[in-house]
Amino acid sequence: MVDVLYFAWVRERIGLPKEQVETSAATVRDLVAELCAREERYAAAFADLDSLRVALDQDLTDFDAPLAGVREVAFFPPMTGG
Amino acid sequence: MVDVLYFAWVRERIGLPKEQVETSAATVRDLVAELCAREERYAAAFADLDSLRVALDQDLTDFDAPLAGVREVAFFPPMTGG
Amino acid sequence: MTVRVQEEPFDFGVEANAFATGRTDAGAVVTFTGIVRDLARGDLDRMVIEHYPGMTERALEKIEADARARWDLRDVLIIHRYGAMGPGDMIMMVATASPHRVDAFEAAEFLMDFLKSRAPFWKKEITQSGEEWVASKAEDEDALSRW
Amino acid sequence: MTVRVQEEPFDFGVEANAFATGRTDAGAVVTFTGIVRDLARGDLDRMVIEHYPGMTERALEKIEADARARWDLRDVLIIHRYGAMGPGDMIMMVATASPHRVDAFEAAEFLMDFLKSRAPFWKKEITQSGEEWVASKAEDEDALSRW
Repeated sequence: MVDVLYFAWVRERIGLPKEQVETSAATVRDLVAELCAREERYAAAFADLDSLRVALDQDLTDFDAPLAGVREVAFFPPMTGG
Repeated sequence: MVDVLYFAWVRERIGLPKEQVETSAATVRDLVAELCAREERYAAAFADLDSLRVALDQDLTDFDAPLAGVREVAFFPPMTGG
Repeated sequence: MTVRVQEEPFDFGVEANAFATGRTDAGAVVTFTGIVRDLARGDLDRMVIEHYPGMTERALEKIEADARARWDLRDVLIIHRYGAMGPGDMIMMVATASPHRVDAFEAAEFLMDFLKSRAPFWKKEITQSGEEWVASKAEDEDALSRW
Repeated sequence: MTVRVQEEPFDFGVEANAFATGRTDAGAVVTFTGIVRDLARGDLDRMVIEHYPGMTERALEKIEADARARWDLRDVLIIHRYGAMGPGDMIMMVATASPHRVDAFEAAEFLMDFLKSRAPFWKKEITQSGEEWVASKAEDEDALSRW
């Protein structure tokens, strides 16, 4: 079980800020594939991975990062702080 | 007749902030030579021209600048603002 | 060294004075303040900033620690708001104090460059005609390569 | 666009707020503040700044106009004190406002670099054991070559 968080337009497209996901995906990319297979709104949100960023346990990483031991996965667009 | 102004340690060495000088010097360098010939305190203040700056009518310039038409000459060390 | 992530407004002048006043160890203080700009059409109703609680503080503290490791800084302040704000409102500020002006300037620029594209904030602009997420700029990502 | 040369203290926070507040045309405000540092020995009694009335204002206005010609600035503020001040007192400040953060930062650095070696101010440090004119630094003169 991992907590999956969505922010900004990813949150809006998927329609929720957070959910618990039962997964045995090895990497972030595998988790994304599982989510996309579920429902069209996930496929729409994850259509272009180049326009997305991912953090594992609140550290930025990439889509090939392994999920073993991770408790919190977050997907969001490139950040626009400042 | 030109007004000659001195600032910072140049003022302290010469012992006054401002004086009127009757001169027909062609350049700043010539004026400096005239002043140095007057008294030791001028020679002491102008001993090292590389450590001095000059402004003519409130614009920075160099020691070879012509004095024709100038009303105010100022001598001072390199500036330390900020 | 202070990092604050907050919804409520902050008073730039009060923060700037508190940061700079009475300092005898650092002759150079630089501040940067980000302000909500109106749109070219002049019709911005408000800006809403979303963030990732927990990760935001973590990211800002890392950026601040990186800056301190790199320049001779006697103090650093980062304040960043989230939530709704209007045109002219202050979004965030950073401040750096150093004995050397170059260090104070470079560290403030470094903080801003990383804060722009490595701290989890997202801006949305809301007008009468709708709302739009602000797109990130390639130049902001490129700015990181100078450090 | 404001240039002030004055003997009396200024309130950094009040000036910073007056400069930045309510701005909807420029999202980026940078300030630099110069503060009297104590000496390494910790015995600075006071600093006295001499200046060249008339030329000072002229030099600062030229530096400010050069900055405006070079960057997209919506406002610029320069305040510089002269006379006596103690450790921790604020000597001067500059502020820049621009739609672009890089412009605001670069213009503030440019103002400071030129103000350091092209505006007619001279600092003297006074301690119990005597007084000494602050020497100019080669690095300050070198800093001008980047612009």
